[in-house]
Order: sequence, then structure tokens, then C-alpha cells
Amino acid sequence: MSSYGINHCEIFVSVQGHDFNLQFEIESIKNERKNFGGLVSFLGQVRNDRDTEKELLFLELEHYPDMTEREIISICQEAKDRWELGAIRVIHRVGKLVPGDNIVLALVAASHRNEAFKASEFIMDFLKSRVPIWKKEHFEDNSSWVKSKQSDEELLSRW
Amino acid sequence: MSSYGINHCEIFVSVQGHDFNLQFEIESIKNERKNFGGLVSFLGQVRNDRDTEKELLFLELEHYPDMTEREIISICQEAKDRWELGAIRVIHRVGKLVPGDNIVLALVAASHRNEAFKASEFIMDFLKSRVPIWKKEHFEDNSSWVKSKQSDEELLSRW
Amino acid sequence: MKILYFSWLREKVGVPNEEKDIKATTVIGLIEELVQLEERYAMAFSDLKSVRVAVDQKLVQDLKTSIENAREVAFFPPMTGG
Amino acid sequence: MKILYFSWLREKVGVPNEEKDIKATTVIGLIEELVQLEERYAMAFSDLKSVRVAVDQKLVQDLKTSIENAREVAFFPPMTGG
Repeated sequence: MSSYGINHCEIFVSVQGHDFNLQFEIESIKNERKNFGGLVSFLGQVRNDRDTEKELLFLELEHYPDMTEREIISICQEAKDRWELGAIRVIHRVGKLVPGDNIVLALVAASHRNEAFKASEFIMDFLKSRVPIWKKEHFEDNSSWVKSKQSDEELLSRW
Repeated sequence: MSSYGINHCEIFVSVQGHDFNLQFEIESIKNERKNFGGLVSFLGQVRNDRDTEKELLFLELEHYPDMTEREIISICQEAKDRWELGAIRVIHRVGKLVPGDNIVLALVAASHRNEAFKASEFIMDFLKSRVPIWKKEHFEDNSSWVKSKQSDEELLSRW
Repeated sequence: MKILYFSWLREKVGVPNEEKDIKATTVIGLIEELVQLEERYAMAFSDLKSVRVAVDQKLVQDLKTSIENAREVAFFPPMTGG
Repeated sequence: MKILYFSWLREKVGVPNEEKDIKATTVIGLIEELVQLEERYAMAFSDLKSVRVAVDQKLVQDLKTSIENAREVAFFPPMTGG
């Protein structure tokens, strides 16, 4: 868990096994700065429909301790430099997760909605293919590592 | 308050005076469909920094009853037609609001984050200048109607 | 016909809505008819570029839109929701 | 030097990390040195297009990147976070 205050944009990043609560995270931002105007959040959850043939039992998220958190912080700092933001909070879970569980939360507060939207999309695009986290899907009788998507890689070129 | 289930995309719209709770709204979507994959939310709040000279005492939101809700529903239906979405929930408050109060919430659940982001931006852009709601700012010694921004109007052309 | 006013149009006209017998058959005809009635209408409609119109709760772009058979017509400034 | 493996590279090599005395001075040199050691390394590094590398926890694009003075080198497949 890391917290940095830079140029009045508070960056908070946590890579953790336990769950988080969106409402609590929003309240944390509100307490820091009462008037953010607009807040965009992306909440990602475990689906069980990746493979329509088989039912997903659980997802296992492996990561590279230390590096994961540092890479996420550096993505947030890049976002803070590109847009005028009030606060960023990113939480990424690791370990075993079942369908319906929260995986990731990216919150961006800003005075203008357009900047909050852009920054939030930027952060999610880079989380997908630039942060050392790998997902393994476990089914009834087999398991396999999730393959990176070419489409995710291509999305990065828009920034 | 209106709720429609169309093409498996649940649309819920409410124009109300009382506050809402983001966590509760997210749980409502989760109960309807366990696996949305990605959920993008925009939460707008009353700032007090619109005019740096004066302190905003409160904001008054006037609207055109019946028409407001119908216009929001029609924006949500347009979003549902353009992108593959799992659920949309939009809540817009009217009446007197003080700085820090919630004004608007737009939640979009989808299997793919890109579609959830696009739909959420689309809905917010149209809420800004196509829904019959007007804001009046009340300061210590005067009050004035918020002027529509040319930049908000121009944003519509991107869709 | 029911005529509604919102925001500063409501403040200038002085009432949120009113029932009126109207001869006009188009939006612009209605505006001209109102403006003839009293000074407060003339003030409210002094800059038509800032006036938006809904006929039976549907936004209309063209002031020549017909209001025959319309139940209600609403006048208001550009919207500032969201 | 500490060498780390993640995801299916970890499964193929059989350990999450190991300490090794390495002669190589570049990433590609290190891979070649490992591949000579045992079949499991050869299997892990059979398709270099699917291998990503971090030197001292910084992603490197070029396999000719120097590993002199590096404390740790990590090998893993394309990332699938978010």
C-alpha cells in the first residue's frame, strides 16, 4: 500500500489479497478533497463466461511483488502528468478469486469529467498489459493461463 | 423511477430529490446479473469553486417533470443500441444541493471495459445538454443561472 | 393549450405555467402572439437564440414546427444537467 | 544473481526463483546459458516472442540489455492484469 501527494493529486495504490469497498474508497477521496466535481470509477469483477463451455471455478492471480505496485504507481503518475486530476486510487487484488469477486478498482477524481474519463481509461489500458500480473483460470477438470489479447496491446497505441 | 428490461440490458432511471448510494446501486446491478465483468460509474458532485471569488451557498436544480426522466431513458436506450451493455442505472437529483452533495450518477455494466467507458461518457455528454434540467447558483448576496457551455455542446458531435 | 416556462424564462414571464387560448398554429406564431400580449413576454423572448422549445415534451429544433393538436408547449433556456 | 520466473515460465522451470552464478552479461546471454543447463529451461524459453523480461524490476524490450551489476532478472509471459 502506497500513498503519495504530488501536485495536489493524491495517488493511492494497493495490491492486496483481501476485498475492497468502492463506497469506502470514494469516501476517502471526499475526505481528502471535498469538491472533486466528477469521479469516474472502473470496477472489474471475475466473470464465469470466458469459456461458454465450461464453468469457471476460480481465478488465480499471480504477481511480481514490489514491481507490481511500483508499475501501477508509475502509470498513475503518468496519468497525473497528462491530465489535471484531483486524486487517483487503484486497488488490484491477487490470489484466488471466484466469479462475482472484485478484481480491480480504478478511481479518478477531477474537476472536469472528460479528464477523469480519459485518465481512468488510460490507467485501465496500461493495467491490462504493462503490470506484472498473470491470471490462471481453474475449471472442473483443467486449468489454463489467460492469454494476453492483441486488442489490449493495440489499445495502448491510442495514448 | 422507471425500470425497463430490454435485450437483457436493464435500464433504470430515477430523477429524485433525495440522495443515493453508489454501493447500493452497484449491488443492485450485481443482484440482477452476477457477472458484468466491468462496471464504469460517473459520480458528479456539487463543487464550490465555480466562481473563485464567491462561496457557493447552494445549488438549485429545476427540471421539467415527466420529460426529464423520459429524455434520460431515451439516452440510455440509444447507448444500449450502440454498445453491448449488461445494465445501465442513471440517477439525477433535483432541488437544493449544497457543496459536496451528490448530483448525478451514471453506472454502466458491460462485459468489455471499452464499451462501458464509451457508453458512460455518451450518457454524461447528453445529460449535460439534452435533458431539461437547469442549475441556479446561490451565493451570499446574489444568484445566477448556470450558462450552458459551448464546449459541452461541441462534445455531442463526437458521437 | 398549456404553456410552461422554466429557469429564467419562468422568472421573466412570472409563472411556471398557464392555460391559454391560442390562435397560432406554429411555435414561432405562438411566441409572436405571446409577445404582443404583455411586456414580460417580450422580455422573455427578446433573444430567441437562447430559447429552447418542447412540444408535448419533445424537443423541437424548428420554430416553424406545428402546434396544432399539441397539449403543451414548453419554453426554456439551453439545458445544464449532469 | 537472483532469477525469477512467473506464470507458465515458473511452471516449466519448476521453481519461482533461484540464485545462480552467471557468466553472461546480457539478457539473451543469460537465456542461452540457462538453456544449455537443462531441458526444462529449453522448454521454458522455446518461444522467445512469448517471453517478457524485467531487469531489477524494470521491463526491458531489448534482449541485448546488459545484466552486469543487476541484482535480479525476471522472466514471464505477456501480462494479463486489470
